[in-house]
Amino acid sequence: MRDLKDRKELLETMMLIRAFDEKVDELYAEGTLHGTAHFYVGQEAVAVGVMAALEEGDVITGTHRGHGHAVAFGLDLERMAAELLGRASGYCHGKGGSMHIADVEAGMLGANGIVGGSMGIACGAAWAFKQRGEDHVAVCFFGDGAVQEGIFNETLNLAAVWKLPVIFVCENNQYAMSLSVKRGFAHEPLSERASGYGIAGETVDGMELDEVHRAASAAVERARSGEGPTLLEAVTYRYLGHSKSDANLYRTREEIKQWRTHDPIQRFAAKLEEEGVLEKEAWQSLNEQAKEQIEEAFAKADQEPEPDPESALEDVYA
Amino acid sequence: MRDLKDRKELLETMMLIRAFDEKVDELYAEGTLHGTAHFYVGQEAVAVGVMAALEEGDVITGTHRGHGHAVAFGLDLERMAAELLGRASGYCHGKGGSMHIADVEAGMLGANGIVGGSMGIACGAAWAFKQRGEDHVAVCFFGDGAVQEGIFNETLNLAAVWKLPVIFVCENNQYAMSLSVKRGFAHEPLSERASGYGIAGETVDGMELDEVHRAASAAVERARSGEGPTLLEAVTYRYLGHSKSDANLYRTREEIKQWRTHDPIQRFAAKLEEEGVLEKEAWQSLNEQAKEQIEEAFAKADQEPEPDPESALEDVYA
Amino acid sequence: MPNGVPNGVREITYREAVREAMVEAMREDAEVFLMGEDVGVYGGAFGVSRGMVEEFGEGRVVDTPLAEAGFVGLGIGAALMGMRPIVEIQFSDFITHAMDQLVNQAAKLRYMFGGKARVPLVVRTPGGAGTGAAAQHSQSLEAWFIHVPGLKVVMPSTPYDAKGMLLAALDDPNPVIFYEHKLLYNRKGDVPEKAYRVPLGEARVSREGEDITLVGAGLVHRFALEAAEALSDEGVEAEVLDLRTLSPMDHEAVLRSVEKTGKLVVVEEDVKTAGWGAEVVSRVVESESFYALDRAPARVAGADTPIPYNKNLEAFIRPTPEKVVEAAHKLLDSRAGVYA
Amino acid sequence: MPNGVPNGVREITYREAVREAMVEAMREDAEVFLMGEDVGVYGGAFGVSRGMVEEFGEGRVVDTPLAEAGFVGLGIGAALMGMRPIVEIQFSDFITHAMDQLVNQAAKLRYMFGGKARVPLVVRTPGGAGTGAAAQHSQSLEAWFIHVPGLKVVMPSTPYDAKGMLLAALDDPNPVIFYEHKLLYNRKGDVPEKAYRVPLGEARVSREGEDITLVGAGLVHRFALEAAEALSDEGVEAEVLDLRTLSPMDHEAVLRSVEKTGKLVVVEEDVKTAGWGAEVVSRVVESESFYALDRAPARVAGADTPIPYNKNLEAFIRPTPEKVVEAAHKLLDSRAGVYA
Ligand SMILES: Cc1ncc(C[n+]2csc(CCOP(=O)(O)OP(=O)(O)O)c2C)c(N)n1
Ligand SMILES: Cc1ncc(C[n+]2csc(CCOP(=O)(O)OP(=O)(O)O)c2C)c(N)n1
Ligand SMILES: [Mg+2]
Ligand SMILES: [Mg+2]
Repeated sequence: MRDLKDRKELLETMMLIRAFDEKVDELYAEGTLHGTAHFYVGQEAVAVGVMAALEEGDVITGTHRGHGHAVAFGLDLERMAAELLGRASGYCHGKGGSMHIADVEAGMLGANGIVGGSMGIACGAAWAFKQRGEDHVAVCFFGDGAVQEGIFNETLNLAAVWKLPVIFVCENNQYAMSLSVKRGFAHEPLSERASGYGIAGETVDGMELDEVHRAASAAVERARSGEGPTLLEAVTYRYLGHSKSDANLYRTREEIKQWRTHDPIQRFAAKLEEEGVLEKEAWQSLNEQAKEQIEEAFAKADQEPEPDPESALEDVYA
Repeated sequence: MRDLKDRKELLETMMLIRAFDEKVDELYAEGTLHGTAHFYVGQEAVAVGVMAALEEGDVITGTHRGHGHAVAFGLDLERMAAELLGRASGYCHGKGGSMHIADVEAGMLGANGIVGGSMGIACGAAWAFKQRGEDHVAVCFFGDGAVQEGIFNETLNLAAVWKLPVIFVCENNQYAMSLSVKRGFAHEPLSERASGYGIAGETVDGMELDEVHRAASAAVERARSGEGPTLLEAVTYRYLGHSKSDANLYRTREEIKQWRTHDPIQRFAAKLEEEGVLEKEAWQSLNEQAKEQIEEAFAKADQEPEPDPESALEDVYA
Repeated sequence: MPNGVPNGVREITYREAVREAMVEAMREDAEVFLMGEDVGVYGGAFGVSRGMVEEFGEGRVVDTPLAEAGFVGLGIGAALMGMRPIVEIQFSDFITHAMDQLVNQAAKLRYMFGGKARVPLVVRTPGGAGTGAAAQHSQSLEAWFIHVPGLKVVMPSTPYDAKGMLLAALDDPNPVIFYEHKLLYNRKGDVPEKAYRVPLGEARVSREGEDITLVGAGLVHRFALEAAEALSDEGVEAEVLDLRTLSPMDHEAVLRSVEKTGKLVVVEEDVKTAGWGAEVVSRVVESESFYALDRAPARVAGADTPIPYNKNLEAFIRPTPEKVVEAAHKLLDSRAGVYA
Repeated sequence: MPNGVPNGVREITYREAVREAMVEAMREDAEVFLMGEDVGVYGGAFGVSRGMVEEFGEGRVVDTPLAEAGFVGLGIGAALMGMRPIVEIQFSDFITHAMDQLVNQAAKLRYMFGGKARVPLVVRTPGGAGTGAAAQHSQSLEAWFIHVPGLKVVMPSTPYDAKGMLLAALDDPNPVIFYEHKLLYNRKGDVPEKAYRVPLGEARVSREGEDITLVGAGLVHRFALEAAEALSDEGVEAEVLDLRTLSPMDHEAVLRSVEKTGKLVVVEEDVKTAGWGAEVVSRVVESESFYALDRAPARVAGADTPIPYNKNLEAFIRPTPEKVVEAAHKLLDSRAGVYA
């Protein structure tokens, strides 16, 4: 698990996430990658802000838009890159690809290609903590779209009734594919669903890392002290298309531009400058470093061998 | 559809429902009926109060505990009895039994053996009304247990977003089988879930017919005028076991006794006496009449022939 | 002829054929509507409904929230009321969310209600692998639904059948699961402009031959055809059947062919164990045609694994024309048995 | 011997055997827990867990809200963390709600994660008809799950196997769907008191014979045995196999028997089309054993209909021992074919 106690680390991690997904976008554009991927660009403050509230032993579940969660958690960049390239050294030995990167042993319980698909899994991890008397927490990331799915209701209710140490982090990035939150819901903020379950709920500016961190810390604190789950809504935005193939017909350029003015990385960098943590303009060189790290990860991964085709028949059963 | 404009009718209908299910209980006890059934005894004011707010052309969906909804809607008692007895003249020609009584043409879209199973169906009927520009409404009955299911979330959200003319009537009878509402939820009243969907919500005393009727009328009015769905919670109680086989280990005799003191039939009868609609003690003779009607329905149904076994192969496809 | 096309037949893609069927049905009948995730301005995940919301509006080409059980249920209710909903499940893998609605409701309402209900619902969904989308976006689960009486299951392999069978499905008073294949969407074929119906439940002999019967459906029916060409170069003339409808299954057509060739290879994309091919094989060997078989029949199917991400791994576990040829060779080379 | 039972073997019911396995596992391992609707003080809809909450408390015998997808998902997560959850689905029909969790999550996590995860989840569920509970409470849907690589599917027919296989399922690092049958719960049989394991994936020859092979599983395996007795009275000695595990399927055991008898009847309770019997038949005829068959094989299965409520209707469409005998007669009377 990534150690995020340092404020510069937080910024660097956001930069890594962005550089990673911008690289992936580029690789799709040039036809190097197959399958599909979903980019976290714009939402970096959510994963990093939440992760900063966690401690060794805590676990997370991700989504189809999962690279950000994985990088924030501290997964190895080269093994992530290798997985996207379908290599044997990838996290899933090339079997999972973008939507299934996981490091179960470390506590990253997997991205998930099914919207809402990991909500039960996160509750199960929280159940295990509770049953074993451990004071760890499980964080479940999901999008606004998942709030529309049945399992949202089932798992929030279970977690509420059993006071499970789970934090439901809804990344409200304004769209579920082409469906805007305006068209997908008749009521906002989404965190107001929480009261109906008898749990805590809060909506925060998901472009503001410190806000996310503060709210997540409070939620983690509640969970650790046996007060049960929280529904934490982080209002954010995805800059890029839903997935590698998206003509963005359902939103305007202006809207995207407008949101980009609230960029979580720039905001946080500016803040660190103000705080004196960062020297003026230093963030640009940090950004270059992040990009280099990503380039290196992909370059190294690209040297790795393809898996043996016959390995496709393995790992069905333990 | 039953015409329930008259207050005496309302009382008589509640009595019919009770007599029907007490008869069914008796038939199970003596081993005449097979399969299973769920009794509506205690909840009569809900079905009848809601039905009184409807008009010809409106539709309803029922539940596994569906005899009350069917009787309130005005289904033929003999054909209902025949269905329970598995006869060819039953509503489903003996194929459905207790949990599947329906009269689709009349607008009773079926009891349902799956908890929450008819919530989508009710939305679909409401969708048809809306699309066709008809000002009818669909009423969806379900229990507190269904509120825990995924489809509750999905359908309430769909209905809210599309402002469908559907009324979600949650019969909170305190238990989902053996699970009390106290153990099944961390927050009450259940109607407070409504606000999270951006729809109207109200909780009423489900043992008080006029209360149910008033709230249902308001909901129907909203639905007809394009204001969308309502979540109406009727707080009620089932006097008998969950189904024919239930040792009632999860609740006390005292609790049952206590609830029986709020009996919806006795309350409403007393009210009608006060109002002068009913002469003193007249309710007892009405009750006798109801029982006789039920006896007669079952006696006649019992004369009906069994279906031809080969008919089991029919009606799979239209 | 409109656009000067002879007999109104043009070459269009499978995608366009599906769309054309929907558009024609919606123009004809105001009770037909399309509902699903991103079917509106996005045009559907695979572009099938592109342009439709512009013609029919948001009331009839309906973007739904993510609520597969909810909106399939809604479709069932609307169908029960006499409407003709087309519900799209964005990837067939997500049909797992709607199993109760499809299996316990759509398929059974009519029967449970003693025949006094109809559920004319069409569920369209793209199935199949080959796109590198990995295990949760690549499945072929159609065998589940042929195990559910009350449902019909169709899986057309050509643009012509796609259009004609979708229109037939919309006429059908029963719930129909309509399987499309992502890798077929760009395939082209001759399709009449006017509306026409291809009856459900009838297989098609797509190639005649005397030596061996290859039965396929959907994308892999094309693999069977390709294999047949390769075999023909070796002097083996395969008869190829396109099942088209998996339920009700036209096993009579299979029996007729097997009676002639005495040899059967079923080609299916789904996981081999308990796939629909097992039903084809079983219906053949349970019938009198068993005695016409002079070789053990064979299935060429997906491996008994989830679908892996890596291209080569994915190719390794999927059926291919080459694997069909190989199976045919193996079968032809094995000892013959002729009943006394 | 405890309670003076010779060798610690007593006659107990299938229900008690299932409970005993759970109790013994929970005593042995604090990481085992039982979760489901009404499994606590109610004792489960069929009384299987009666008395357990009293011993283990509400933290380990857990009444759940109605949330089949949610609590199956929770079981998966707990299993991923190394716990050993037993999740009960109250009627197997409601497994339709948990299909995504079982198929897209439990079955595939390990594979998708490149082998670096285990999901030792046991899902217990009562299946089958014969109780007058009609179409939504009577299904036998186990064939779906054998079509899903990554899941194991077991369906024991005796109290002995029920206990031994449930303990084996709990040892297994993979997700196992454990099918019980409502009409088996009261059946009695000899069961050792001590814990023991019956390995998954091994069929059992429950009756030896030379003339015809009957393959069954679960409740209807008993129909096969009864049919065998009736046939024996006529001088026909049937060999009866109890598959016990449907996935992985022990087809080798079936092949061995068919090689001997040359005749195969599969007895299954589920809907015939695309039931698990089709897979049994297919594995036999695809193998060398095809040439050992001297008659077309047959399946005795449920009709291709939902389950009706009325007793006689229900009986009409279900398999019975009589229908097995009839199928055997028909098969034996049909023309023989022996390969040259
Ligand atoms: C059950 C299910 N339905 C549909 C999809 C297809 N799909 C993938 S992502 C997505 C939108 C999800 O929106 P949201 O939850 O807001 O996450 P975001 O993509 O915005 O991060 C859709 C419709 C899916 N993967 N799973
Ligand atoms: C999906 C599903 N899960 C479980 C059941 C079994 N079951 C039938 S009724 C019931 C309790 C339902 O409680 P509630 O919704 O409150 O209705 P009530 O019985 O109290 O009228 C249960 C668990 C079912 N029929 N369907
Ligand atoms: Mg979103
Ligand atoms: Mg209740």
